[in-house]
Amino acid sequence: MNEQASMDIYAPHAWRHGTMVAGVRWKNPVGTASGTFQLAAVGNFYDVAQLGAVSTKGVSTVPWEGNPAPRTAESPAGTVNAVGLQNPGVDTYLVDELPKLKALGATVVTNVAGHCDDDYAQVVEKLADSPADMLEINVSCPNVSHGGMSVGTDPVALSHLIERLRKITDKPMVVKLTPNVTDIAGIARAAVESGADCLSMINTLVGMRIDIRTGEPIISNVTGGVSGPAVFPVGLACVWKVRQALPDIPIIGIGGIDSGEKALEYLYAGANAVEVGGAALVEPTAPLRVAHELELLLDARPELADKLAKGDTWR
Amino acid sequence: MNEQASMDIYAPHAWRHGTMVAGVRWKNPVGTASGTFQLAAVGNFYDVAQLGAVSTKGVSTVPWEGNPAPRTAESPAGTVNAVGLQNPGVDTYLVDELPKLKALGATVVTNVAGHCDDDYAQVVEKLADSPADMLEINVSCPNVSHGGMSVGTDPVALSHLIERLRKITDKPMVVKLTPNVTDIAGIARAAVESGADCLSMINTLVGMRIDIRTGEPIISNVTGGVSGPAVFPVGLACVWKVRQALPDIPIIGIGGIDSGEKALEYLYAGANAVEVGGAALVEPTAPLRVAHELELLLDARPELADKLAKGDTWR
Amino acid sequence: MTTASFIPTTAQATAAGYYPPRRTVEVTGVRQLAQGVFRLTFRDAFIAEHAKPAQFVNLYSHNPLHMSPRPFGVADVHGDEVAVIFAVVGYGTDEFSRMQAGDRIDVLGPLGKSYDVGADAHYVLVGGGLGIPPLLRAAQVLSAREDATVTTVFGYRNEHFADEFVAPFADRALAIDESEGNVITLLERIEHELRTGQRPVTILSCGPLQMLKAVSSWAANRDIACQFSLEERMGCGYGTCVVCVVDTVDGRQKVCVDGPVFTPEQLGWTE
Amino acid sequence: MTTASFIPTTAQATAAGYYPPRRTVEVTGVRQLAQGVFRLTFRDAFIAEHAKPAQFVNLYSHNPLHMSPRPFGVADVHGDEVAVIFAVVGYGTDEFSRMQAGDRIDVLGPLGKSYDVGADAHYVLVGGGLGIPPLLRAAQVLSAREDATVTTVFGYRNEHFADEFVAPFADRALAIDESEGNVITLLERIEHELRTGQRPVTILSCGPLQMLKAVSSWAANRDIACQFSLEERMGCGYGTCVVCVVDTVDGRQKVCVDGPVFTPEQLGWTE
Ligand SMILES: Cc1cc2nc3c(=O)[nH]c(=O)nc-3n(C[C@H](O)[C@H](O)[C@H](O)COP(=O)(O)OP(=O)(O)OC[C@H]3O[C@@H](n4cnc5c(N)ncnc54)[C@H](O)[C@@H]3O)c2cc1C
Ligand SMILES: Cc1cc2nc3c(=O)[nH]c(=O)nc-3n(C[C@H](O)[C@H](O)[C@H](O)COP(=O)(O)OP(=O)(O)OC[C@H]3O[C@@H](n4cnc5c(N)ncnc54)[C@H](O)[C@@H]3O)c2cc1C
Ligand SMILES: Cc1cc2nc3c(=O)[nH]c(=O)nc-3n(C[C@H](O)[C@H](O)[C@H](O)COP(=O)(O)O)c2cc1C
Ligand SMILES: Cc1cc2nc3c(=O)[nH]c(=O)nc-3n(C[C@H](O)[C@H](O)[C@H](O)COP(=O)(O)O)c2cc1C
Ligand code: FES
Ligand code: FES
Repeated sequence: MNEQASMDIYAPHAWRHGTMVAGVRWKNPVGTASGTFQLAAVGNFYDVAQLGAVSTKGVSTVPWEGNPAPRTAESPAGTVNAVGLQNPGVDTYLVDELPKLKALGATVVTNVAGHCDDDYAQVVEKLADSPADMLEINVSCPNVSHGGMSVGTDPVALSHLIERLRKITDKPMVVKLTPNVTDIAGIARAAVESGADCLSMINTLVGMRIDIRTGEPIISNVTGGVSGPAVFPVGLACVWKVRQALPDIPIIGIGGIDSGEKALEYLYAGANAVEVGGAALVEPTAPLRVAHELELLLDARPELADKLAKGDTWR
Repeated sequence: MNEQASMDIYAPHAWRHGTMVAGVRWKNPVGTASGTFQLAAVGNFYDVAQLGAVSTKGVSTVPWEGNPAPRTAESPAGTVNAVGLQNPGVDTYLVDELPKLKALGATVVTNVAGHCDDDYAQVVEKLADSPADMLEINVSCPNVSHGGMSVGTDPVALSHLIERLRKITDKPMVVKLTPNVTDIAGIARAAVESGADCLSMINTLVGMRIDIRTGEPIISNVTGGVSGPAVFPVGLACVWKVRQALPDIPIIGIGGIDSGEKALEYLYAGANAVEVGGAALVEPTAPLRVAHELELLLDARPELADKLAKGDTWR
Repeated sequence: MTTASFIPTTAQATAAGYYPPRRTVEVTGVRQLAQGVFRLTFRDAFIAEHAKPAQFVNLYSHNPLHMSPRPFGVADVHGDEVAVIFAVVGYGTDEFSRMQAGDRIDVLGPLGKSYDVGADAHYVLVGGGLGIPPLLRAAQVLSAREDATVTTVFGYRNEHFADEFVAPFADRALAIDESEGNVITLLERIEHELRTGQRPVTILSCGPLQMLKAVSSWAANRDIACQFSLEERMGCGYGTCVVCVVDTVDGRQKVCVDGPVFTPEQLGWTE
Repeated sequence: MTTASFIPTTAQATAAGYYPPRRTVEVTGVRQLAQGVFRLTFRDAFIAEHAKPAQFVNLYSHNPLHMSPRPFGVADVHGDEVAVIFAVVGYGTDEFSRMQAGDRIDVLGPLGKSYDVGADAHYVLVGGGLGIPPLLRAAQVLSAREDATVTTVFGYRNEHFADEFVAPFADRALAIDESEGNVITLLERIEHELRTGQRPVTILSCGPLQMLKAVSSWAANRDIACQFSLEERMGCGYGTCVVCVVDTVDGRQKVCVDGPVFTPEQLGWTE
């Protein structure tokens, strides 16, 4: 077989199928997933403004140093990571990453991390007047106000947090859900009823690896988050279940997406848009490739493309 | 590279490293996972009594017809299945599968399914005097006594069920945990405190696939259970967490095992034994291969092998 | 790392009285028969010797992301070479279509129950599209028999990809494509001969469900016995996972070991 | 199925002013150098032209179960061929060791920061085990310079797998194995010359952490400048995932883009 003609992803491109996500127009339905995108790194590989949106690394009130190394282990068709949300803090973000991204013309989803409710509130306050297009609240961080469990596992704690954040900002607020819960639809409902404009899912699954040469866990934090193709069917089921429970809430589908076909499955499950995470770690241009592949698939599905452009979803 | 010498797995074999699981001696630490083993099928491929144990397909009070086809979809490094626990019922099992397995010399873990607490109780009653070596209570079935959710997701409902079953039988009772919960250690504790002798984990993760040609779910039940290498790091983390919370309870590790190395990771995480599921669907002799591979790895780890033989665990 | 291989061989298995395991065999050729339709041959003496009509083999992708079995009816056998004929519909069939002689492929089988061809009869082999391959094997097996007459009735979408293979084995080979009609069109044409022939008629059929049902009802109205080979998504292909079910009058049965051959009576297709 | 490929080429990327993407290149040879140690060469003009000492490349397994990058220091460059030298320690290195000329492999790079070799100096390249390969590239680059003297100080466990490669590039090449001592043994032997030489001495080092710390303390006591190339498990290798951190006096930094080269001052290794 001959190799296929390689299309030029660097050429200026007029995207044919945009999507509306909680009132924000994305050029196309493909963004990057938080924690797998930093402009200083990805910007070397392609024009990041070509993406539907970029979700940036979780920012906290002050710089966080995260977990000690090693932070990563390979797992079948995926990886287990425990970065511990290392980031330079929201103040640096506001003068560095965010203005640069906006100057390039990117649609920016700013991911917010916190170890207690006050943390989240302080970060959101600082972001309220920023040029960020959307805020994405990562409620999977271990939370001290909540006994070390993440707020994203408890509908009551989550409502409390989201209500508080809702009062601080009018920006479209995405709540990013963890799949490590008994009833994701119940958590989703709590988020929406307390003011979320949009939901994104899934964050990583809890997992680990052991080095059989030593008998000890590979990553310093022992457990970490599983991402990559392995989690794809789990993310898809989460989106499906939440879409069934909440027909109207905008949803960003995440988890294991590495092709236009997989992105399309999320759209058919009821997502308005998707984000590519782990795939970009091993193939820097993966998100842009996925966006182009999806565009061809949407060309052949005008009904779906129309719905997305209007802010509607397949289900 | 030359192919490696193929050892004869059919030759009579004196296993060098047995394990004790809740007082029951397994010839080696490798069993089959429930739902992936039926004697009438697997018995054609090798002597099933060579395994540490066989966990048979979940049996219910009366025959269950399960879900309509299609019941399976492929997912990255795994599959999504929704059999719906089709089985011929416990009465047939007691005169067919079980006596045949015992006649062959197999150690049998009888997996029990139920749609309400009474179901479980009736099956366990019928099995109480049977030659089954262990009973494995699959608490992941959708349960009508519990509003359609499985009992395995609610510590209170679970305690109630296990206490009731404990009164019916003195057989070693394994409770098989689902990973689709917020706090598996809490569920584990509830099972142990209400009388479980042993825990097995994990059952499948909830997942799905969509056919992009139709936009519709591939399997009739929409969602199903993900198994295979993809779930390996998740199962391992569950065993680790439960072992940390409950240092003394015997644990059977399950999920994504397709090699001696992966089995060994579960033993290092604190399992007493393991079961091989999905791998056997695509390679009928996989469980026996894994048992042999693990034996060589244990030869090189006498300390671990000793602990297992005594009913202790690495952690 | 493990230093010994515990993946058994067919020779070891059969010597010990067991069924051959999943094994890696040599692809001896891949040929395109029509747009998107390929014939792949591989060398496996056990399958070649034992494959009965409607029995199938599992082929497996080399890509471990795509673990599930891909079942294909055995289409024909020459010496120790086995042929399957398939349409490219997804990942696995695309991969197989790109293979070349000398490549390796993993197989399991032969699997499933055969058509019952024990009787002295006029066998009418009614196949549609990619349901045709198992009927080729049926024709091949029956052609060796004195007591059987074979008529083949094949319906294609367009290209007649299998006619060349059945020609040597059929007493009479009919084929049609969508531009002209379907297998029922052909059955109508030979109805008179079927009624008046000396041997009792048995239809062996395989193809899309809609076609099978049409054949079933056509045959029922004429009191002709039928056997249908079905398809269903499979988890194992050898009877252990209960994933591949079809609804029968005796409840949900496994296509892989209770079938793939079922009678209209079993399926409750009798009107 | 998608009908066009959106995997870009190096030519497209560089024409547009971007860094080359992950790409598939040709393996030109694999040679065993010692028990468990291999040298693999591949053809990639971009890396060949741009790889500076201590920069590394990500290689990727063909097996999609093993997705993570495998980083290796560029060992040397000839024309458009790039060599890496590695020990077989796990899945990926085992796979790479079995490759042959003509096979394809996926690469990304060159990645990371280089040793600073801007100064007119006597460079002492101190390498241990599989820390030696990046120093080969350093010797190769420095050998082209008039203003640099190169002494190599290599410590092996047993077989001297890299001596043949460094010979053409070093003014003086010393090597030792565990039966005789370690790199400190060699440094002690040449200490006098280092002190009395005309050019200022800079140590470039790479190897096991324990060795680096020993070299650091040896050099600190003698006021010799050092640069260390570190290793850490990587998620991306190009700075986007913050997985590959090392503790520095300025906090946790990324080995892949802030390093792999760090000074003892940065690492707080100054006593
Ligand atoms: C008993 C039996 C005999 C068959 N004989 C033939 C034959 O001779 N020639 C032929 O072209 N096809 C045959 N099929 C159908 C063939 O198995 C599928 O077309 C093939 O598995 C598709 O694989 P894929 O990887 O290309 O598709 P993918 O969509 O990538 O496959 C994903 C999974 O779904 C399964 N799957 C997808 N479509 C089907 C289907 N229609 N039936 C069953 N499983 C499916 C695959 O086996 C695989 O497990 C037969 C099926 C059965 C059950
Ligand atoms: C900047 C840099 C340069 C390197 N240069 C060389 C070199 O020139 N020669 C050489 O032999 N080795 C080098 N290494 C180490 C080399 O990357 C690992 O030995 C290799 O990745 C192991 O891969 P594997 O698939 O065989 O092991 P596996 O255990 O199967 O790998 C699983 C995962 O863990 C990672 N991993 C395992 N061990 C290491 C390790 N020691 N360091 C980093 N990641 C690891 C792998 O990259 C992979 O992502 C370098 C490492 C770094 C960070
Ligand atoms: C290295 C790494 C870091 C991550 N950091 C964050 C983060 O800061 N905030 C967040 O909400 N999600 C974070 N995630 C989760 C991803 O955004 C995404 O939800 C998850 O990886 C599943 O998608 P994938 O399978 O495409 O990777 C991180 C994931 C990875 C792999
Ligand atoms: C087809 C299929 C059927 C299953 N049926 C049962 C069952 O009846 N009872 C049960 O407890 N677990 C059942 N399981 C779950 C497995 O026993 C096992 O817990 C799970 O598949 C994870 O292991 P694996 O990754 O090795 O497959 C089933 C799994 C599969 C794939
Ligand atoms: S496919 Fe497993 S029982 Fe039929
Ligand atoms: S490996 Fe990803 S930032 Fe270094």
